[in-house]
Parts: sequence; structure tokens; C-alpha cells
Amino acid sequence: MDAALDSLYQEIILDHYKHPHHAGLRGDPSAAGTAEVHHVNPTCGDEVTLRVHLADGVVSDVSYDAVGCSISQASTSVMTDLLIGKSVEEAMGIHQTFLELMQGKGKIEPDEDVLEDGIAFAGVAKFPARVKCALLSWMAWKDATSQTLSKENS
Amino acid sequence: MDAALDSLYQEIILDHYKHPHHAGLRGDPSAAGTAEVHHVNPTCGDEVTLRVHLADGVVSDVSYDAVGCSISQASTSVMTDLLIGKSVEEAMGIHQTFLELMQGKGKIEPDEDVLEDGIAFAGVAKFPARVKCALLSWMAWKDATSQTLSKENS
Amino acid sequence: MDGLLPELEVIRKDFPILERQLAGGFPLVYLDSANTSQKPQVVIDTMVDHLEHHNANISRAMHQLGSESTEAFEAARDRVAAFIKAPDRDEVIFTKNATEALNLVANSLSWATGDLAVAAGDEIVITEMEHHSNIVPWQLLTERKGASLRWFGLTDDGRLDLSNIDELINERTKVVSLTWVSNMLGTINPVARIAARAHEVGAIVVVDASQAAPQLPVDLQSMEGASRPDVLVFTGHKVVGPTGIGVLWGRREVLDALPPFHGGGEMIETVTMQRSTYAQIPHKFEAGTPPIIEAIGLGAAVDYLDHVGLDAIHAHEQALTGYALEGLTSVPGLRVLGPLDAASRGGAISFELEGVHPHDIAQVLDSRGIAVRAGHHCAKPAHARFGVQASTRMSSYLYTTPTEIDALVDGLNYTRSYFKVG
Amino acid sequence: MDGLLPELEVIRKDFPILERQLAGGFPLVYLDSANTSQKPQVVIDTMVDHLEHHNANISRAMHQLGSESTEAFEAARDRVAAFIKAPDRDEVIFTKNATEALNLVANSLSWATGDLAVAAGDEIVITEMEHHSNIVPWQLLTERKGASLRWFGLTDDGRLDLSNIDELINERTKVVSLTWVSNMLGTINPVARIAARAHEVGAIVVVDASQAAPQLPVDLQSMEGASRPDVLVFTGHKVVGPTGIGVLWGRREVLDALPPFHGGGEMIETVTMQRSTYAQIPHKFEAGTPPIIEAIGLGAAVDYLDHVGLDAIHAHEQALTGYALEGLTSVPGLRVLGPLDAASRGGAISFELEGVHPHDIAQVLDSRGIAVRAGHHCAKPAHARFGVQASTRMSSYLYTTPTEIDALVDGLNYTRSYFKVG
Ligand SMILES: Cc1ncc(COP(=O)(O)O)c(C=O)c1O
Ligand SMILES: Cc1ncc(COP(=O)(O)O)c(C=O)c1O
Repeated sequence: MDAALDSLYQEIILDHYKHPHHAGLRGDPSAAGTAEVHHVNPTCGDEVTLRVHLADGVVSDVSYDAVGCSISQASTSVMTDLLIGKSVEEAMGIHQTFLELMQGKGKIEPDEDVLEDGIAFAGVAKFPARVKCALLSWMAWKDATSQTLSKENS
Repeated sequence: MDAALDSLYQEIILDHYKHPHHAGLRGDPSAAGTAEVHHVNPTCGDEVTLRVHLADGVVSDVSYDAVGCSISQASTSVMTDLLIGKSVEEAMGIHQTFLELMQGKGKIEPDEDVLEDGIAFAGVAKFPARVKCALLSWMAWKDATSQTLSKENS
Repeated sequence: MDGLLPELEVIRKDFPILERQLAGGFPLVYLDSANTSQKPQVVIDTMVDHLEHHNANISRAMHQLGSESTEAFEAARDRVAAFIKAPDRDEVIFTKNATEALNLVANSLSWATGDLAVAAGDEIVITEMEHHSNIVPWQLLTERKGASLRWFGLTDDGRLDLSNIDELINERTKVVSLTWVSNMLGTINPVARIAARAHEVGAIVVVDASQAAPQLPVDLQSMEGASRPDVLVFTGHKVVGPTGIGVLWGRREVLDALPPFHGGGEMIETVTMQRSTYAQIPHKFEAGTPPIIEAIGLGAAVDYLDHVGLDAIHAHEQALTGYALEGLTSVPGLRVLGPLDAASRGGAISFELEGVHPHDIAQVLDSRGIAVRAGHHCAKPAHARFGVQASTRMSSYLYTTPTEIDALVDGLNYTRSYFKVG
Repeated sequence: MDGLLPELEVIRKDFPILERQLAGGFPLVYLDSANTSQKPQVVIDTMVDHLEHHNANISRAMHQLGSESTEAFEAARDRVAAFIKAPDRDEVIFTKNATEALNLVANSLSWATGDLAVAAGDEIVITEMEHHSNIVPWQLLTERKGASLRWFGLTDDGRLDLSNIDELINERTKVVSLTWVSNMLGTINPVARIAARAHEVGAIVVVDASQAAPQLPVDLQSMEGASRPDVLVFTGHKVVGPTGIGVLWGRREVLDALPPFHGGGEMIETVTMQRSTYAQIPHKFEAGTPPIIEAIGLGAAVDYLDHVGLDAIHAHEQALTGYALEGLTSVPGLRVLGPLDAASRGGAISFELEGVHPHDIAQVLDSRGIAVRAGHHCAKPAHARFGVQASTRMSSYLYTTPTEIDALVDGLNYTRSYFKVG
């Protein structure tokens, strides 16, 4: 029984949960290259307000204010580690890789080179009810990024 | 098999069906002591327009225009035989007796003195789907009679 | 007979009720499938298995039973989407029945704003052969919004009269709603042609596939843009599924633009006492605990039909319909309402028999174990169009045999002699 | 323990799912009955028997199967009427679930004329502890009609704050709609008192009995006129019945005065293309093929509950709730939301555990076979009132044992150690 639980609650996840990275909202939400979104998991109520700053095609900052379970909190923290400083294109690729891992029903071998601490979420993919928790802020990031990009292009 | 059918389709019923008594609408629907109603069996579409004339506490005429199956047509015909010429009070009593017979699930022994040809409907009570057919014009009669009475009293 | 399902006897064994003996020892001859279909064992067993081993509420529950239930429910949505080849599985909404699906659209439209708003001067077009469930919701909508209800009339052989289509469907038309297959006349309507015209004028097209889905292959993906309806509905209990479940497929843009219908659990994004925001489709239109067991049963049902094959079922229905039309028209005094060629119609055949009222016909047939429907079949206007108040309807399905059609024809001849007509 | 059902082990045998083994070989400890209840064998068997031997559409079909189906369906209405002691069985309407029942009232009210009409300046009163299904329909109604939505607030121990009742329910109030028992806080509300006040000002009273019907004896007949609600709704799947069925009981005068909700088959008296007239209740509000099998299953379900006895079930729930409150409050860092005395509450207990999020609690419990609910339980405003975004909820029912409560308490202590809190 603990084996099953431990596969979900990897140490890395619990560490990020207790000590989230890049937490708090930063910067001016109305500045150029910036967008802020608010996403909710309608089923359970987890919420995130997420702000994305892009500069010269690079994800210069991702900041957030989030309430939710260990999985959603840790996932947000890991995401900021992974995406801040990457080019938008690279970041989109990482997003896609993480999405595939989560939707793989636990059958995909995660790539540590791409996902770093994110590989700890491989076990989450086996718990369909928790996949949404892990994806909440990733979806918010994608939404905010698209908004910024389409603002720039218009 | 025919025994079952024959218990429903008594000769008397088929006779009334082929040669309905008192058919057609008579008199002036707007005359004093008169009411006309239109009733429908929503399930199957059987319809009756029924006109009731009361005079001095007596059912002086019941006339109708009806479309429907053998049971509903025969029942209308038998009803006019039974009610025309009776005092309203007596007629209400007969109505009640017929209603009880129909709702008795085939377990009530009909009283020929009261119901005359109406006893032929005893078998109908065993066919729940047809009870509504047999009652259509009786319900219309009661409705029209109440309307006449309340018009008189107001 | 060509076209019959090759494994007909095996298929019949799948339906436990077909073993039923009726009063007088008669075996059941069930010719009322357009009213509701019978259920194969696999549908019943799937529901029982779920109730006995996996039952839980969905979405909201994170425990193992909850996950199993949610997965089974959403898998049913995938199956239904595959059954009608929906462009997007999230466009498949579970309702209570076809009636609720049609009311969902008509009622929500009465609160729509923007392009979909219905106002005085606008027109909604239906047909004279609709089931009441595709008439009354539009009467309510047009009465409430001061819009006008218009309709296609019928030709003497029971088809839509399309002669005035370009006038009937015009710039004022907001919605065209019609049945794909008539439940009374059996007519198969030219849905693609009408949809194309409606889309020319910017109207949305609602197709009632309640009688089509059981017997015609439905392939939304392969319909060309302009001829594809915007909304298509059907009902579970006519496609060998349980009662309590219906399906509304709708194009995402239309469903997104409609205001919500029922408010409540699961259809929200967030709720405060002051205001609420709503979830995305399909959840937006699935307030409250949905018919979970029923959706799962429906999933098994459409799987069963897909397994037999809709092309094969359609061929079976056409063969039987042809055979039945022949048999019926051999009965003296019998008049079929609707098209007389099997190829252009579905498997429901309504008829009149001179001198005997439909109730009485149905009663005599029932005394021989033959179940047909008598009445207006929830299509009063179509009956009125043909000057009749009621009719008798036989309707076959994948488990129907030619022998059952023979029994019907014999029964009708017996009915004539019983009532001493002719 | 006093008050437990004497035949508890026998009752448990009636529920096949309780034999279920979960991952890791754990037996199922089902503490999520306020979400949906489990089903006794007799409910499943009744539905299967109907599907295998009597299945047909109702009302419309005159054949033997049709009569059998109609009789079984209408007998189910009689049983449900008896279950809540409805003054008149025709006042019992079958809906899809409680959510549809509430929307039926709110949506129809938006088209009502005369006394029931809702207009700008009118007020509708709910409470801060309602399920979303009793909030959103009223938001939709008030937004659409320009009326105002108002609500009773909550006290710190999770009861309705009635201090301003006479101001809140006033001459402008058209409807007061409230839950009898809260699905989150467990609170039992003084429905009679609030109804009496609402009736003083001529408002109609809607009671959401979704959580009350499973565990409190409901006796509409014995409620005095002024304190009897005008409408009472509940949902089948929480009273050991199937999904896909709900109940709306309404006072005849109110139901007669409301315009129809769904238009379609069975709710009509007559239909022409120009206009339609409507059937009497209950049919007026039951458009289309109703959930037939589901109503029949619900009939068996309420029969089962009546047989065990609602007084006995209530006593059982109270005993377990008392025991659970004791056990839960022994867990360090655990805070119960809602009243702390078992006598004034139902069997759903929501709580917080310091340092562990409800999802994570539910996950750990689930790994030990214990099914609880984590989240907002479709009561976001009530959660907001207590400053929490989510909670964990255990809910018992007639098959729950004290040993299962012990397992929960152990599981919570284990959760604390797993997450290294305290
Ligand atoms: C108090 C209350 N009201 C309404 C509902 C809605 O019931 P349903 O989802 O069956 O419509 C529920 C249950 O979810 C409830 O607990
Ligand atoms: C053409 C058509 N439309 C709609 C319906 C309504 O289906 P339901 O009663 O399941 O809502 C039916 C069947 O009764 C039908 O035949």
C-alpha cells in the first residue's frame, strides 16, 4: 500500500509542495509582453492565478498565486523551474512533453533531460483523478502565453 | 383467445358501435341550462364534443359528436340511453356506479338494474389501457353537467 | 429473403424478452420498436456489473470507485461519439431523452444573445411530420419571443413538399428543425439538401435523429460542412439502450454561444452567491448527477449495434419493410400512410384498416401476442394532414423476422373477420 | 452502540458492492453516501426483471407489455408518493435528478404570468449553504428577470443565521428556496419555521430534500398548511435508487399555475401546427419518454427504505454521526465544519486537517480502501464562508458500521504521519 502511495508522492513532489519555487505574483500585469490568467479546477476547486512575462522570445518570468493540493502546488513549482529562462519555443516543447507524460496512463518513460524534477510526476499519470491537478498550472501557462503572443501580434 | 377478446367485445358493445344511439349534436349550445365540452384522450386521440341540456333538474338531452374506437363510441351511446330523462341526482349516481365498475379491475359484479346495457363494459375493466376509452364521454358528461349547474348557481 | 441479417436467430437470443410468453400462451411478436426497442443481454449485464461493482458518483469523487465510474461514463461518451462519428467527443452531451435535447436547444435559444437571439420577426421552420417533441418546444419559443413558426407541408404520398423551400427558408429564418426519419410515415427526409439551404441564409439546423439513429448509419464527419446539421439528437431507448438517456450532439461554436440550460453541480467553473461562471462543453450542459448507469448502458448498446453493423441493420430493415409493405397491402381495405417504396423509408409503417378503429385492431392483435402501436404516435398534425385521427403502426428492428410480419398480416385478416368488415 | 440498525449485517448483505475488494486487497469502506448511495440487490433485480420481461414504452402502448410497463411505472409513482406522504399522488413528477427538478421550477417561473410572475423589484431568497443546484437556477432566473437574489447567512457553527428573517423574507419575496439538510455542513434547517414566514408574505417555498429524504422521515401530509413547502425535490440515486431519476412534489395549485417546462410527447392534450394545449399534472411536466426503468427502480428503492423504516435509519445515522464526531475530533489538527452535536445534523461531516490538503487526505484514505469526498462538494459559497477552498467529507448511510468509522479515524492518523504533520 505505501508502495502505491509513494509512487504518487515522490519525495521531490513533497519537497516542492513544502517549499515552492518562484511563488508569489511579480511584475506589472499590464506591462508589455505580460499576461495574467486565473484557472480553476471546477471539480475540486484548486485555483491558480498565473502571470507570464515574455521578452525577446524568452519566458523571462512565471509568477503565481495558487491554492490546492500537493500535486498541483508541486507541479506549479516544478513548471516555473523548467520554463523560466527558456525560449518560448523550447518551453512549448517542454509543455508538450509534460502533457504527454500525464496523459500516458503511467506507460510513458519520462525523459529526465527534458523534464528534470518533472519526472517525479510519472506516477501521477496512473491516478486519473489527479492528472487534472498536475496539469492545472501548465494549462494556465499555455493560456497566458498564447494571450501574450496574440497581443504582440495584433 | 377469442374468449378473452369476446369478454371485451360483447355483442352489445359492437351493436352500439355500429348503431350509436342519440348521435349528433342537437339544440342551441348557448341556451340556458346547456353546456358543451370537448374532451380528448391525449394518449390515443379519441375525441368527443358533448352537449348537455338540463331542465328542471332533469337531464333533458345529451348529444354528441365523437371519433374513436368501438369501446369509446359504444360507451357514449350507452351513456346517453342511461342518462337522458334521469334526474341530475340519479344520473350522477349512475355515473358513479359506472366509474366504480371501470376502476374495479374486473372484480366488480355489475348491477344490471342500474347500468342496463352498461354491464357489457364489465369486461373492459380488465383491460387497463381501454378503461380510459370507456370513460371518455362519461367524464365529458360530468364536466358539462357541472358547468351547467355552476352557471345556474351564479 | 435478401438483405436479412444472416445471424438473425443468434441475434434474437441476445434479447431475453423475446422468450416471453403472453396471455393465452402466445409468443411475443414485438412490432413496436419505433416506440421503444428491446434490450440485448449485454446492455443489461453492463449496467448490472456497474451497479454491483463500480457504482459511485462521477467527476467529483477521487476514490477508486469514483475513478472507475468516471472512466466508464466518459468511455460511453467516446462510444456514442464514435457511433455518430462526431467531429469532437466533447460535443456529445448526455440528456434525459430526445425530448430534453430538443427543449435544451429551444429553451436556451430563448435566452441567447447575439447571432443566436430569436426576436419578433424571426422565423423558425419545422415540418408537418414532426413528433410533438419537435413541435411544442418551437411553439413555446416562438410564442414567447414573438417570432413566427412556419413549416414544410406534406405531399399526398407522405414526403416533404419542398416546392417552396426557398421562400420558406429565408433571411428571417433562425432555425430549421426537422426529423431525419418520420416516426409515423417512415419517410426519410433529404436532410443534407435542407441543411444546405438553411446554411445559405445563416440559420442553424437541428436534426431529430430519434428514428434515424437506430437504423441508418450516421456519419457526421463525412457530411460536408454546409450539409452537416449544427445539432443532432437521438434517444437511448430506441437504439437498444436504456430509458433515461438521450444524446445531443452540437457543433462546438453553437454550444459555446448558447447560454446554459440547467444550472447546478458540474456545469459550473466557479460559484459565488453573486454570480457564477460556467464550465466548458460537455459539462456546461450536464448539470447535476447525470444518468450515469444509463450512459454506460447506452455505450454498450451502440457498441452492440456497431458490432452488428449499421449497414447490415439498415439492409435488414429495408428487406423487412419491403416484405411488410407487400403483406400489408394484400389485406383488403388497408391503406398505408406514407411512401410505398421501401428504399425511401424507414421501418415504421402506419396504416388504416377500413371499418376498424386502430385501438380495436391493436387489441385483436394483442390477443394473439402481436404488439403494435395504435393512436396518433405523437404526430397529431401529420395524422390531421391525412384526415385521420389515429392509425395503427407496426415497426420492426434488427431482431424482427419475416415470420413475425406474416403473423401480423394473418392477424389483420383475422381482425377483419372478427369485426365482420368487408 | 445504541441506535444502530439491529440487522446491520443482514442489511449489508443486501448491497453487493460492499463485497468489493479494492487495490491492495483492501475491503471497500464506502463513506461517500451523501454523494451517491449504493444499491440493494432488490433494486437491481427489479430493474433487470423489468428489462428482461416487461420492457415497453408507457401510456402510448396498448399491448400487454405496454400495460405492464405503464402499471409498473405508475405504481412507482404511488410508492414515491407514499414515501413522502404526498397529499395527492398526481402531484409527484418524475424528473432526471434533483437538479432538473429545481431548474424546472426556476425556469418555468421565468415564463409564469399572474401571481407567480417574477419581475424587476421582486426578490428570491436562498441560503449560503445551498448546493450549486439550488443557487445557479435562481441566479439565472433573477438575472434574466431583473429580480434580486438574497440569502440567509451562516453562523460560525454552521447554522442558518435567522436573525434577519423578517427583513429578508418580505412583501417583495416571491420564492424562498432552501435545503432541508446541508450536504456539506450536515445542518438540519428549520424548514417549517421558514416556510411559515414565507407563506405570511405570500411567497412560495421550495425545499431541496436531496439530503433529507435519504435519512429523515418525510411526511408532507402531517405538516400543517402554513409550514408545508409548496415544492419539495429529491434525487433517486441518494435514496438507494438508480441514477437518471429525481422527484418533484408540488402543490397542485402551484403546478397548475406554472407554464410547462419541456414541450413534447405525453405532456400535451392536443397539438396542431398552430397551437397546443397541455395535459394535467403529472403528465404536463413529463414530456417525452420518461425514465421508466429508473422510476421502477426508485419505487423498489423507497419500498426498501420504508421496509427498513426511516425512523430506524435516522436513529442509525444519528448514532454513527455521534460516534464519528467523537472519533474525528480526537484526531489532532482536525476541525469539523458545521454543528458539533449529532442531534441537530445529518450524516455528512466535512472537515479540515491542518497541513494536509483534502485531495491528499482522500488519496491516502483511498489507498486503504476508504472512499470519502474531497473538494467543494458543490457548495463553494459555504466553503468560502468558512474561509476554506475545499474540505474532506465522510458520509454514512444505513449500511455503515462503527468499524468503518474506526478505519477512517485510523486512516486520518496515518495520513498525518505520512505527510509528517504535527
Ligand atoms: C443538497 C443537494 N441538493 C441537490 C443535489 C443535486 O442532486 P443531483 O446531482 O442528483 O441533481 C445534491 C447532490 O448532489 C445535494 O446534496
Ligand atoms: C421522431 C421522434 N422524435 C422524438 C421522439 C422523442 O423521444 P423521447 O420520447 O425518447 O424523448 C421520438 C420518440 O418517441 C421520435 O420518434
